[in-house]
Amino acid sequence: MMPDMTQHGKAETQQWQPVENTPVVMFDRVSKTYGRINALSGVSIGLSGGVTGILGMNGAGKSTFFKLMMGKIKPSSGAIRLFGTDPWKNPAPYSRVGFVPEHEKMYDWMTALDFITTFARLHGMTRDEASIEATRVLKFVSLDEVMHKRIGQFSKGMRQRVKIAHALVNDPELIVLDEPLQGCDPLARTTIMNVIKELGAMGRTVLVSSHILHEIERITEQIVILHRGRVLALGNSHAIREMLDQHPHKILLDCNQPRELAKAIVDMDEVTGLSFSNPAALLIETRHLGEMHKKLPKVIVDSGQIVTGIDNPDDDLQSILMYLTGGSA
Amino acid sequence: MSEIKSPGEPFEPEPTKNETFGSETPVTGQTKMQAAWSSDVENAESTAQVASMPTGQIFQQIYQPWNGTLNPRWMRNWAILRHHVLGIVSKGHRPWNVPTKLFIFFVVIASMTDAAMALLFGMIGDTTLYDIWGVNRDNMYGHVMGFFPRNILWYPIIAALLVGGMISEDRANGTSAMYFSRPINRFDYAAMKFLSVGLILFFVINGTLAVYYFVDILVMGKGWSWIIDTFPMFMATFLCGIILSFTYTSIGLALSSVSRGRFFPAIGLIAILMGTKSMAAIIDGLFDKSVLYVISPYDAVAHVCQALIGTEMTYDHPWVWSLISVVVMNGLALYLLANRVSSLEVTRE
Amino acid sequence: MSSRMDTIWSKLDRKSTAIAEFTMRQYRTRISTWAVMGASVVAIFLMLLFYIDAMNTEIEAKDNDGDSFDSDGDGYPDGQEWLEGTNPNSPESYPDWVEPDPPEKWINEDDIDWDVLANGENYVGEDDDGDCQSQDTSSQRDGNENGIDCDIVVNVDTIKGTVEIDSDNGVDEDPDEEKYGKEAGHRSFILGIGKFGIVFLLGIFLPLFLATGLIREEMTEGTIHYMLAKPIARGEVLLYRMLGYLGITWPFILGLCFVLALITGFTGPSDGIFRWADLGVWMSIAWAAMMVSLVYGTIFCGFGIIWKNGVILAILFAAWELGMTFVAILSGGDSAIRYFSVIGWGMIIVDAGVAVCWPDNWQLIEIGLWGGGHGEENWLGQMSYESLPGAEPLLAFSGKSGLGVSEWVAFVIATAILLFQGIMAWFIGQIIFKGKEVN
Amino acid sequence: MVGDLVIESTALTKAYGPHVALDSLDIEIHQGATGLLGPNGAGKSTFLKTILGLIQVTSGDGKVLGHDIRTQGDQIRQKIGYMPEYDALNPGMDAIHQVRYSGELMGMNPSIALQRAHQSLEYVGLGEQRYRQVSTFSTGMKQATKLACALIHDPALIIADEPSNGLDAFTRNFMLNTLNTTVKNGGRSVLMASHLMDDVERVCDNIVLLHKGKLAAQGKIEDLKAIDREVEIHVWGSATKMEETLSDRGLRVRREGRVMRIGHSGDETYDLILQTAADVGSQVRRMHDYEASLEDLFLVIMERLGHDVKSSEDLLGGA
Repeated sequence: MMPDMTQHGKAETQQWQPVENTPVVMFDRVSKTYGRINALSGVSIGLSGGVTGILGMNGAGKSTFFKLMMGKIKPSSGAIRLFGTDPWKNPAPYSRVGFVPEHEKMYDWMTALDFITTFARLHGMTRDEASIEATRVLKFVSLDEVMHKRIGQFSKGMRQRVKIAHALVNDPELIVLDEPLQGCDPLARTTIMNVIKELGAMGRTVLVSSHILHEIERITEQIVILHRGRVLALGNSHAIREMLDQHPHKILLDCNQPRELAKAIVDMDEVTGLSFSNPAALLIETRHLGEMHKKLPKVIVDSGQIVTGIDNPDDDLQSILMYLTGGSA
Repeated sequence: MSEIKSPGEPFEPEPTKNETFGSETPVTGQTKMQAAWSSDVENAESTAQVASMPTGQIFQQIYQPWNGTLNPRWMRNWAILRHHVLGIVSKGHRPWNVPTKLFIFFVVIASMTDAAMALLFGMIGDTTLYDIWGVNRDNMYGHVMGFFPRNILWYPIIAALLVGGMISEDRANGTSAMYFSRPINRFDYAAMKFLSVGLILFFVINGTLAVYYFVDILVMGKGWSWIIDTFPMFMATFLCGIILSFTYTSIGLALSSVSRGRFFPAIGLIAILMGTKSMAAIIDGLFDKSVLYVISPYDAVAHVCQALIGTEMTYDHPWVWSLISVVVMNGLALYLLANRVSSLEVTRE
Repeated sequence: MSSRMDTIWSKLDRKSTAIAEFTMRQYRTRISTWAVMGASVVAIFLMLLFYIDAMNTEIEAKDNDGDSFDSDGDGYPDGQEWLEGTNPNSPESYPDWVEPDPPEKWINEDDIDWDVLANGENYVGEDDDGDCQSQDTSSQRDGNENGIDCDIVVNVDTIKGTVEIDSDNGVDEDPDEEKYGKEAGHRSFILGIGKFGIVFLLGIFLPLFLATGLIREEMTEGTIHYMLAKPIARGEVLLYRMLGYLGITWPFILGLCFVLALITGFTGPSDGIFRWADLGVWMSIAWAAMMVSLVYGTIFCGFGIIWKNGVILAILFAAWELGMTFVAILSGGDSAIRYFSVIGWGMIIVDAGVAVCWPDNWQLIEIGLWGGGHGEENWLGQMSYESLPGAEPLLAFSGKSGLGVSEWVAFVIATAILLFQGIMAWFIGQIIFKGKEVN
Repeated sequence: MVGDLVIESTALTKAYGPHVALDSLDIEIHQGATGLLGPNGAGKSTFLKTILGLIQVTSGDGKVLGHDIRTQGDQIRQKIGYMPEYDALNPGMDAIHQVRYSGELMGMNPSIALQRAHQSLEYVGLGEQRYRQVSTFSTGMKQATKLACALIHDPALIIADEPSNGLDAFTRNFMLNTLNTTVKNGGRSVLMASHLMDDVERVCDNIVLLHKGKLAAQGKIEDLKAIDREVEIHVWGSATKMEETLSDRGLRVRREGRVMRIGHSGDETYDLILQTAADVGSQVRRMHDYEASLEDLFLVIMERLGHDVKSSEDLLGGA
């Protein structure tokens, strides 16, 4: 199902010109305190293009980050720019933004079409334009067949998709999704993840937050990790892992005779340590994961051992988060 | 094997780590207790405890069974009643908000002005003033049913504050699930909520009435003949207090059961009590007809009480109409309450 | 029309109508809206039943001057004997040249002459039963000493709204209670239900239930995020939400007043089939209720924005307004403190409307209180008259537009001040809303 | 083993007017941990309410812990600990009193309830925080408090509705471990409704899958999983070339981004893959036998029932 994100039926006033070289979202040393509590401290981020996952534990500052970005709350210090404009007390940049709030509550009494049409009109569209646009976005999230049903009758997954559709109605440059997968069953989850991926593929800037790390892994590799109000890391998740050099990378090989295999591997320059975690596995520690992986297949094949599994036990988001936050799960 | 570790610092590998790899789990069991339950509130200065355990478990969790017997139904109901009523005076039970507690305290004190005045003038020996404030038929009636300020500013507002969140808060917080997923049926739930509100109102209205009456007996040294004379009157007034608390409670709880918020029931109760009263007053003033007072809960109860206590009737229509009206109003309210409570959800959908 | 105008209009049309329409639909889906409106309709129609009943019940005629009584028992009522010149207290003295009248003929026989009343100023009453003219001396016939026999001097000050009655003895001394009571009852019902029922109770309870949560409920439920993430200023959101609120309440108030006007207009006492003059009063009541509900709505909505328990502020405010309502109604419009309230200005609108549509209202009240001039002198030497039925309620619910200006000017000033209050409330509300951190 | 059954139902049906919420369910849930799965609106909530004895069934029979759900709702609820999906705590109360009250509502004496409340809060990992108001709690602490409320009277069966909903990685882990301990160490049964298949897999041995009020599948997770063996590899660099080469060498390859699944044909498959990687110059970051996860199982079963990812009318069908 290909998206139809053409400008068909758009209000003329809604045309936007992309500003060159300005990040879509820019946080410059932004802090937010509630009383004694630092919700966000000194966050500096510039984001544009592609899907970015915002990760962090409960209370890490993800919601505060989004609220600041959407002008819901005022930063205690620092500057926020959305398309180069300050969003606090200024709704102008929102004509280029689509926001999917975390809250479960929706207007249950409206039909999906009505809901999106009404809120499309707040973008300055006329009634007719709005309903054309609403139909288009509902089609994009595959809800066009049920758009005349009341939202109250929808399942959670469908409600999330209505929320996403409503955020897409103005053909936004930036799409912000706060916990879009929460409470959805796997079917709806997969569908929504596909929608998000498609949006990213279309060149929009998409920000997604989630608690569930492997879901983010399935959508994107570009992540921002927030912890206790600070940005811990930003960029490609694998690259981030590579940069964490103080932790030796681990490669786990499953084989019948690990000691035999170890003899072949121990000669490689990159290996910093070998251990036998169980009788049928060999754990390699290295500080140069890429190099190691490049050479490894050949070494294994040459050694004549049968390796039935290769794993990097600490090269996933969970480990990154664990290492960065100093916690463990 | 544990140490204190500041959470902001980057993770440092423990020297003991390689040992832990000797066991069957590939991933280390570095654990953090505080981090698991760190709340959104206190973050800055909190420290984390790091414990290292080979199995990867957070800490030794041991399930502790309990082999007691559970008490029967009436004990469960008693728990609900205690929860609500004791919440007014002590912590650890239903958290009534501070304005409500303060207001109840204020009304209890203010309601005893008549007792205090009677005491004062009785002690001084000023018989004229004592006759104004002392126990008699009209003063008894006035203690329970007096309109200003008791039944415009005090009792209805206590009722409104009490019923405000009584059922609607269970709806909003989802705590109704806590009741109905336990062996408590809806009848018991509604009945205990009703009793709780009714009991607090009863303590305020009839408690102060009793103080008023018995202070007079004890301090003024009234004889048995006086007591025998006035006791039926006191009992009639006491009954009136019960009817009044019952009526306010049933209307208020019915409103509380239909809404989600705390404020609709409170405003609704005040609007019903004051709105019907002022409507009837307009009609009485314009056309000299008192019959519309039967729709005003306060006036209907007041009329019945005038008949019961035997004070002068201030309404023209027969008091039986008011009695019927009281019965009908309470019936309707209780029906609504029962109906709505039976539709409370266990899972919030 | 320039294209600039075009864009402003079309922008307004898109955003404002979208939110206003949305708000109205939201109200329509809530049971509480219908419950509040239904309850007000039921309450008002219940009162209407009493009104209709009163209009269809005959008021017992009273013989104010006591001349239907046959004191001497000669078969002739005192009035007839008085007129014919015989001694009503002597059984021997009776007018045998005429047939004795039935006593009913001497009840309500000297009525107040209505049409002249409408003209205001000095009114010369007519001695319908001739008991004034039949008095012997000129000083007896001209008690008020204005040189005219058997008349009544009525001094009317339309701006101050004062009426003074100085009557000769025996003129208009036995008015028709039925006629007066119906008229006064009708008017006081309209004023009572209009001022207290519609302008105050409806005007404050509709906003209390409907407007307090207008923004606050969205904030607590989190649905406000949909609206605030759009390119629209928060002040505009507030304004258009208010428009939606007015779109529900104003038609309701107008409809209710229209139906009431129709029913009372046909039921009330009148020479024709419909009381056209009342329409103006109903219009001013509806207008006052609309303005008042606008101001209260904006204020309560603002309270809801300021604090999550804004209803408490709203109730405190409502208590103040309740007090001001009593002051404004019961003082008859003499107190200045009512200018520091919303309802006081609403009452001025109604009173100005009454002064325009029923210019004879104060004369009617005074005449009713005077009631034919019978009564006792109290220890201060002032007369306390027995008033006619309906006069006192009418007095209680009537007021003066005050301000020391004519009624039209008062109407305009009151409307302008209410509008100003509403705009200020919106202005402050939107400043607070703008600076509000929405979590 | 009949004595082993915690919940059993035969032809259990519940209809709301024309809408059939539960359609003749024959369910057997054994001692231990069981996952209750199903798309949104499949009838899970109705099923939970039915086994709590809170709603009258239209027809059919059911027994929970040996008690009839039609008549013995009170006895059932005394033996069950229910942890609701949404917030079910009074925000103004301290956790300890909240839990004690929930015990009192079960019929425990206040003093015993307080003692047990301390025990169960300790068990769910709330240390000193138990004296704090619930309103200051994070989602994880609230969930833990709810679990403590459910555990206070040591129920034979714990019903947890979405216990890990809204939790982050750490707290989720703890919650799942706690549930696990309750089953393994405490010997209690857990019935857990969840959308997160990983969580179900970690705690439960058995699942019951509902769909549109009908029983779609039930049994041991192991038995239900597909046996189609594949090797999954994560490839960095030259993925396209790798894919082509592998296909050329006669292997079945499915690819999604840098993840490839290769049909398993004996141990030489691994060798062949590594050989290919060495030839092409790709890095094999990960390689392991691919087991269908519960999520795949879910999707497969749904697909068999005629549901496709992204097909909207089917999603509505459940609502």
